[in-house]
Amino acid sequence: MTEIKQGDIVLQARGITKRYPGLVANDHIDFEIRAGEIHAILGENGAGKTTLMSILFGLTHPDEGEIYVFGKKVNFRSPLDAIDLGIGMVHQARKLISAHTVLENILLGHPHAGAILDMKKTAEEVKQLCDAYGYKIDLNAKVWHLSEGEKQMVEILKALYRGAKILIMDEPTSALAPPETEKLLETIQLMTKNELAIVPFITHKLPIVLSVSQRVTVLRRGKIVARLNTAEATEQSLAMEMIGREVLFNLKRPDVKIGKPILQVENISVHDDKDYWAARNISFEVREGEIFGIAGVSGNGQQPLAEALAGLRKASAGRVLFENKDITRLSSLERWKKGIGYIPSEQRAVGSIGDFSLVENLLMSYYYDDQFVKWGLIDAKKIRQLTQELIEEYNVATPNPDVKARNLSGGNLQKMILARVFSRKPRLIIANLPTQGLDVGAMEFVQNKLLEEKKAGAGILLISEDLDEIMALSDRIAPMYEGEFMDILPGGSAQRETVGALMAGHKQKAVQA
Amino acid sequence: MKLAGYTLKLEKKASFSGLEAILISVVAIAFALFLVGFIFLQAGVNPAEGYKAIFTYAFANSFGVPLTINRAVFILLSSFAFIVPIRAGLWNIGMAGQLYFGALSAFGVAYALGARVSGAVLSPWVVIPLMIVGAIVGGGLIGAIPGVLKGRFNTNEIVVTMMLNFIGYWVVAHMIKEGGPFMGSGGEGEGYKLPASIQAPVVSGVSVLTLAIALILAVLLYVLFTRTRFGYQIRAFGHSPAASRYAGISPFKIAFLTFVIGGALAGLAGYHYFGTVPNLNQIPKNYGDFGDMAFYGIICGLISQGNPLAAIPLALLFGGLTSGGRYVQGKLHLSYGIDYALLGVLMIVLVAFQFFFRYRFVLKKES
Amino acid sequence: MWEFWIRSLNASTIFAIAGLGEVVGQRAGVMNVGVEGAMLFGATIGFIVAKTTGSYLLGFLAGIAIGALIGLLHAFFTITLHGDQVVNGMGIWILGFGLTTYIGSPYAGPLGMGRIPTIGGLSPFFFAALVLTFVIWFVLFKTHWGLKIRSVGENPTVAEVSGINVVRTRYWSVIFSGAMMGLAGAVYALDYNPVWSYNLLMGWGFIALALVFFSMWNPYILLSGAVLFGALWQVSLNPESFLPNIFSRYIWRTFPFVITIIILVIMSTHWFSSRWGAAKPEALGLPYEKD
Amino acid sequence: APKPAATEAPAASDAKIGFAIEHFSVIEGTTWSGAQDRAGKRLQAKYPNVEYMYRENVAPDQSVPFAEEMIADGAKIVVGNAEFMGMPLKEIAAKYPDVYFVSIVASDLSTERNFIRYFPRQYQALYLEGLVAGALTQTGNIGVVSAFPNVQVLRRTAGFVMGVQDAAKLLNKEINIYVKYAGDWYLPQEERDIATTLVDQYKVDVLTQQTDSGSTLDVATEKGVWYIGKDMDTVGEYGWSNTDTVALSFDTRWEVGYNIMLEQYMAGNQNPTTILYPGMETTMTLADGTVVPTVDLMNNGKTGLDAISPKALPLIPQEILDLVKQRRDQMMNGEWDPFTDHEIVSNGTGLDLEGLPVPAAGTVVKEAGKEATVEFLLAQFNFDLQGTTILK
Ligand SMILES: Nc1ncnc2c1ncn2[C@@H]1O[C@H](COP(=O)(O)OP(=O)(O)OP(=O)(O)O)[C@@H](O)[C@H]1O
Ligand SMILES: Nc1ncnc2c1ncn2[C@@H]1O[C@H](COP(=O)(O)OP(=O)(O)OP(=O)(O)O)[C@@H](O)[C@H]1O
Ligand SMILES: [Mg+2]
Ligand SMILES: [Mg+2]
Repeated sequence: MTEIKQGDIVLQARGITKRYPGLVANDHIDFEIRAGEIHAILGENGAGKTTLMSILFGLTHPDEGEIYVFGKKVNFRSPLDAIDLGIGMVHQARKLISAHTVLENILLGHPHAGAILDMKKTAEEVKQLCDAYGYKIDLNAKVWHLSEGEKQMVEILKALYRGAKILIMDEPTSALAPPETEKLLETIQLMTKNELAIVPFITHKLPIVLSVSQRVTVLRRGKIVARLNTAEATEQSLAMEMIGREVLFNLKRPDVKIGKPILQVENISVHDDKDYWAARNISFEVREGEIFGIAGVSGNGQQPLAEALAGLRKASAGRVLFENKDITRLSSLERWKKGIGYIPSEQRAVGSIGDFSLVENLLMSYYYDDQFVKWGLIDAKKIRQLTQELIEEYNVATPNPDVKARNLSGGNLQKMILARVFSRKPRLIIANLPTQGLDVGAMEFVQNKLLEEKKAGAGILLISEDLDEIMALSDRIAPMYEGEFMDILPGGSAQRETVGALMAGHKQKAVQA
Repeated sequence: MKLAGYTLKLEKKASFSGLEAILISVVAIAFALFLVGFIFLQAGVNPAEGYKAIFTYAFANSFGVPLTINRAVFILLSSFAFIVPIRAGLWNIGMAGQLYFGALSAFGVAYALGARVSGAVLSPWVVIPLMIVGAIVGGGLIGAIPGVLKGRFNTNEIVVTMMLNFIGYWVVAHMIKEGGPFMGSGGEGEGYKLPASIQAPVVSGVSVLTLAIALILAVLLYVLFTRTRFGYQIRAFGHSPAASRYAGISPFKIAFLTFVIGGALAGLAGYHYFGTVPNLNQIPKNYGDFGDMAFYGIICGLISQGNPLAAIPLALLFGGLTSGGRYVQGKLHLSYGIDYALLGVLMIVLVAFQFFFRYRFVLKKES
Repeated sequence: MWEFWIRSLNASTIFAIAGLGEVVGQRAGVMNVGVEGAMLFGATIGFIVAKTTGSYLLGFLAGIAIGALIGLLHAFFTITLHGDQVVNGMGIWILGFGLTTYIGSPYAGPLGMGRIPTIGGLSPFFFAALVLTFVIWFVLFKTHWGLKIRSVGENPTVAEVSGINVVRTRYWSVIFSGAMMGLAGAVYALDYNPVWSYNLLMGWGFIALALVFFSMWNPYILLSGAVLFGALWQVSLNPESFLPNIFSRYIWRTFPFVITIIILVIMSTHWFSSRWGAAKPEALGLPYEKD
Repeated sequence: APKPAATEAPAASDAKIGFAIEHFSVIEGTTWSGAQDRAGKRLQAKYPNVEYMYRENVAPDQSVPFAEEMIADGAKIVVGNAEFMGMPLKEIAAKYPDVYFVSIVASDLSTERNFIRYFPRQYQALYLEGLVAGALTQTGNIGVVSAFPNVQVLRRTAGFVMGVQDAAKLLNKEINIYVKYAGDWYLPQEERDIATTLVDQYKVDVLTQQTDSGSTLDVATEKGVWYIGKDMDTVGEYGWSNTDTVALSFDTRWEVGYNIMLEQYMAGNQNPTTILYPGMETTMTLADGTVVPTVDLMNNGKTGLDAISPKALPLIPQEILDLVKQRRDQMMNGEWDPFTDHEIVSNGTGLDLEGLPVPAAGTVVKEAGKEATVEFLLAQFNFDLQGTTILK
C-alpha cells in the first residue's frame, strides 16, 4: 500500500444501484471520500443513506456499480472483506451483543484475535485507545448495562481497534444527548487530524453537517441531488435540496380556551425493562384543550412514562388521575374504554399489525366496543364501512381497505393510526413521536390533526424530539432529561435555547439564559 | 444460477394463496411418500404395491376404515390442541401429556362414580357427559401450566410442554400399574375397564359421539378464528404481541386461555381414544404409543396453516397412514418400524417444504 | 453407596455427552429437540458397525459420523431452508425411532464383544465427559471460536457485521452438536448397555435435552445436572435404599422433568434476568435471514 | 403316562387353514412374541395346509380389525398373544362361530364356546431351574430382574423360589432371593441397572429375569455371575451368549397347545377345550419327528440334565442333580407337580386384586399334597412365596 496523504481519494463508488421491491433505494450513485475529510451525506428518511453505507461496508450487495478502495477495485462478499481493507462502521442501529462484555464485543471477528483470546493484552491496548480520546468505560461490563452513549463508544473503539482507516458513521448522534453529541464531534475531528481516520458522517441534522463536515452530498429518493463544499452551504439551501421544496410550516394554531384538568400525574416513577429507573417522581397535569409537550432526546424516559400513562407498564410509585378518578391500577384496555388514546412511536411494530388488513387494524380499537361486536361476534360489515369512511376522511392512499398494513407507506400508515385513535373521540391523547420518520407533507397533516383535536377539547400529551415541533404546538413544555422534568415552561414565551439546554440537562445554563 | 441467458433467483414471498398452500402440501406429501418408496424397494417390495396396500386398507377396507376414522378423530383433536395456541404464536407440543391427564381425569370421574369396583352405578347419560367434562378439565388444567408460566414469566412453552409430556407419562404409569388406583382387574399394567353400560355409543366400529364432537369443534373453531372477538384477539397476538398489547389485549389472558383450550382439546382426545374406541375403554398398556401419535396433530396443524377445517382431510390422511402403515408392515412382513420411518420422513420433508411458503424461485431474463 | 454413585455417574456420562453437544448447538442459536433421534442413530449405527467389524474404534467413529450427518441434515433444513427448528427436531426424533428400529432389528441382541475396561467401575467415557466439559467450556468462553459461536446465537446480525460468517459458524456448531449426540448414543450402545433392542434409549435423549435448559447453557452446570439426573435415575430404580415408600418408582421418574421446569421458571423471572441477564441465547430458535 | 400325541388323520379336507397370531410386541430378539412366532412357523412346517399369518406390535384397538381382516384372508384360529389385546377377540367370537379365538391368560379366565384361554405351566421348568440356581449360589444370594407384580409373574417366580428353597433345604444353605421390579416387560436400561444393582449391592451371584430384554444376560456376562434363562434357549436359538454364563434355561413350546387347538379344529370340533393349561406331560411331534413337551429345560440345544452348562455341572452336588432328574421325569409323566406337592405360604407381599387382597404373611394358602386348582394358579396367585425379598 502506498503512503496516503491528506486529500487523496481513499474510497470511491461508481454507479451504485440497489433496487428493492417497489423502489430504487440507490440510483446510480457516484461517491468518493478523501483522506482526512469528513464527508456528510444528507437526506430525509428513506432517502437511501443507510443502503449506500451498507453497500460500502459489504453488508449489502449492489445490483450495479463498482467500488474502489485505495484505488483498487473491490468486490465485497461480506463485511469481513471491507474490514480487512480498513473500513469500519458505526451503525445507525446499535450493533453490539448485549449479553457479552465490552471486550468480547470489541474482539468479535477481529482478524488478529488469535484462536485463544488474550483478554489482558486486548484490555491494555483498548485502554490506550480510550485514553487517546478521553473515553472512560469499564471494559468488562456487560453491554446491556451501558448507556446509549457508552455503547456508541464501544462501537467506535471496536472499529478503531480493528485499525479502521475509513470510519463510516450512520446517524451517530440520533440517540445521543447534546453533551454526548459534542463529545462525539470533538472525537471525530481529532481522528481526522491525528489518525488519518476518514469519516463520512451521515445525518439529517443540518446544524451538525454545517459545523463538522468539509463536503456534503445530498440524497433524495435514492438519487444524488447535490454535492457541495460545506462552506458554500446554508441551512436553508441544504433543506431545500433535501426535500425538494420549500419548508412551509402552515399550522393553523387555534385559539382554544384551556379547561379543567383531564390528566393529573402525581409523583409517578417508572422502571424500564431492565429494572433501572426510567422516570422519577414526575408530576404534571394536562387540561382540556391543552397540548402539553414533553421535549427530550430519545432514551431519557419518555417512552416508559408514556407507556405507564397508557397502562402498558406498571408505575413503581405515584398516582395517575383521569377526569378526577384514580386510574393508576387500570389496564390499558380499561383506559382505552375511558377515553385515553395512545399513539405509539413505533408504527410498524406496535401501532399496527402488518399482516392484518386495514379493516382488521381498525378493529384494534373497536374489538372491545359492543356496537361492533355482539355476543362475541364481530359485525364485519359495520367495521368495514367505518374503515372506508376513515380512509376517505384522512386521505389514506390505498386502493381498498383490504390492503395489508405492511404495504402502506410510513405516512399513510401513520394517518391510518391517527384515524383509528381519533375516531374513538378520546378525551386524552398521548402522542409519542407522532411525526417521526414522516416527510414534510405528512408531518404537517399529523400536526394539523392534533390541533383539530385540541380545538375539539381533548387534552394532548405530545412527546417529541423535534424542538421545532414542540415549540410550534405546545401550550406548556416540559424538557425531560434522565427521567426527570427539568422544568415546566409556558409554550408561548419559552425560548428555544432555554428548552434546548434543559433537554440536555444543563439546568445552570438555562437559568442564566 | 445462470441458465441460457436466464438467472434463477430466490425471492422472498410476502404472502401466498390458499391454492398455493394446498399445492405445496400435496407435493410435499408426495415427495415424502416417494422417499419412503426406497425403503420399500430395499425391503424387496414394489412401492406401488406397498402404497396400494396401505391406502386400500386405510380407506377402502371395511375393517380398516373404522380404525382410520377413530384415529383420525384422535389426530384431529390433537391438531386442534396445537392450532389454538399456534394461532397466538404459541407452541403447544404437550398434547401427549395433556391427553394423558385428560384420560386420567375422565377415568377418575368414572372411578369416583364406582365404575371400577362394582360396575356402573349411574346411567350413561350422566357418566359419559361427566367423563367428557372431566377430560376437558384435566387436559385444561395441565394446559394451564405452560399457559400461566408463559403469561406470567414468559417461560419457554415448548420446553415446559415437552417436560409435561414425560411427567404425564409417568403419572399414568403410577396410576394404572402395580396397585395404582386405576389399575385393571388383573394388574397387568393397564387401566381398569369401563363397564359396558357406560361405554360411549359405537356405530360400525366408529366412536360416533366423539366423531360428532370433533366435527362440531372444527366448525366452532373456524368460526372462532374468523368471526369472533376472542379469535381476533388470538390472531392479533399471534401476529404481533407488542401491537396487541398496545391494543389492550392481555398477553396473560391469551397465553392462559389458548393453552387451557388447547389442553382441554387434547384431554378430549385422551377421552376419545381410551374411553370410547371399541375394545379399549381403558388406558391400555401401550398408552405411550398414542401419546406419540398425537404428534401427528402438529404436522396436521402446520400443514393446515392453523385452519381447523383444512385439518380434517389431513387428519384423515394421517389416521389412514398410521393404520395402513402398521397393516402393511404385518401383511408384507416388513421389518418393524417402517410406519414410524414414514412419519419421520414426512415430518422432515414438510419442514423442508415450509421453505416454499416463504420463498419462490423466479426466472429472470438477463438484461 | 459407592456402587450407587458408580451407576449414577455411568448414566450421567450419557446425559452429559449428549447435553454438551446440544449446548454447543444452542449456544449457536440452533435448538435440536431431536437429541433422542440423533442418539438412536449413533447407538444403532455404532452398534452395527462394531458388531460386524469387531472394532470398537470403528463403532464409535461410525456413531460420531452418523450423528454429524444428522446434525448436517438439521443444519441444512433449519439454517439454509429456514425450517422450524422444533418441528425439524421432532422429525429427526421420529425418523430416528422409525429408521433405527427398521435398520437395527436384524442385529437385535448383545454386542458379543469383550467389555470396554472400566476404571474402578467407572466407564472411561465418564472421564472423557469430564475432559469434554472442560474443553467445551474453554472453547466457548476463552477462544475466538467460542466467541463466534456464542455471538451467532445471541445476535447473528451483529455477528455478521462484525465479519463472522453466521451460516458457516452455525453449520459447524450444529454438526459438532450432532456428532456429540451420535457419540453419546454409541457410548450407550457399546459401553453402557451393549445390547441392541428397538427404541433402546427410551427417552434418555429427552433427559439430555432437559438438562440443557437446566444448565443455563453452562457446561459445568450441565455436568453437575447430569450427575444429579443420573443419581435421580438411580434413586428411581432403587427407592428401597433411600426413601422407601414415599413415592412410587414412576413418580421418581418425573423428577428430572419437574426440576427442569422449576429451573426454567426461575430463569425466566424478572428477579433472575435483572441480576444475571437472560441466560438463554437470545437468537435461540430463530432462523437467521440475511437481508 | 404322557398323553399320546394325536395320531388320527386330520380332517379330510385339504382346504387352507389360516393360523393367525396377533403379536403384542415385535418378534425380533428375545421377546415373548419371538417364541410365539417360532411356534407358528413350526406348525406351518408340520401341516402342509396350515398357513401361519401374523401381525406385529398390535395395539388393543387394532386387534379386532386385524383379526377380522385375517379371517377374511382365511384365518381359522386367531390368537391374541397377550391378554390385553386377546380379550377384545371375545367380542367377535359370536360373529364368527366357525373360527377359534384364543387369548393367552394373564389373570382373567373368561371363555366362550369358541374363545379359548391358553397358558403353559412354565413354573414346572422354573422349579427345576430353582433347584440348580440354589445349588450354584456361593454367596447365598440370587437375584430376579422382574417386570412388575401380577399373577403370571408371581406364579412363575414362586415356581423358581420353591426350587431354590428345596435346594437350600437339601444342601442346608441359607439363600436369599431378591426380586426387583423394572416396571414393565421390556425396559432395557432399567433391567440393566437393576441387574447391576443386584450384583453390586446385594452380592447376587446367580441372576435370572422375568423380563424380555437382553440386558440382564449381558450384565451376568459382564459381571461373571451365573445366568438362568427363561422361556427360550438364548444360547442355542440366538447364540447371544454361551454356557460359560448361562447355567441353564428352559424353552416354552407354544406350538404344543396350539397343536391341540389345530387338531380339534381339523376334527371339526365345534366345542374345543376352552381352558388349556398344559405342562411338561403334554407333547407334540414336530415335522422332523422330534417330540417336544410344552415346557422343558433347554440350553444350547440340549434338553434335560444335558441342558445344564458343562461348566456349571461340576459345581452342582449330585443330590441336586438326582432330584432335578427325578422331578423332571415325574412331571413328564404327569405324576408330580411342585404346587401340588408343596405347601404354599404367603410372604405378605404381592398385588392386591379386586376382592382378593394379598394373604397376610405366613398364611398357608394351600396345604401340602393338595392339588392347586387351575383357577387358583391362573387367576388368583397374587402373592410372593414366604422367604422372598421384594426390593421396592
Ligand atoms: N431490506 C429492504 N427491503 C426493502 N426495502 C428496503 C430495505 N432496506 C431499505 N429499504 C427501503 O429503501 C429505502 C432507503 O432506505 P435507507 O435505510 O437506506 O434510508 P435512509 O436514508 O438511511 O433513511 P433513515 O434516515 O430513515 O435512516 C427506504 O424506502 C426503505 O424502506
Ligand atoms: N418496513 C417496511 N416493510 C415493508 N415495506 C416497506 C417498509 N418500509 C417501506 N416499505 C415500502 O416502501 C415504500 C416506500 O415507503 P416510504 O415510507 O419511503 O414511503 P414514502 O414514499 O415516503 O411515503 P409517505 O410520504 O407516505 O411516507 C412503501 O410503499 C412501502 O410499501
Ligand atoms: Mg438510515
Ligand atoms: Mg416517507
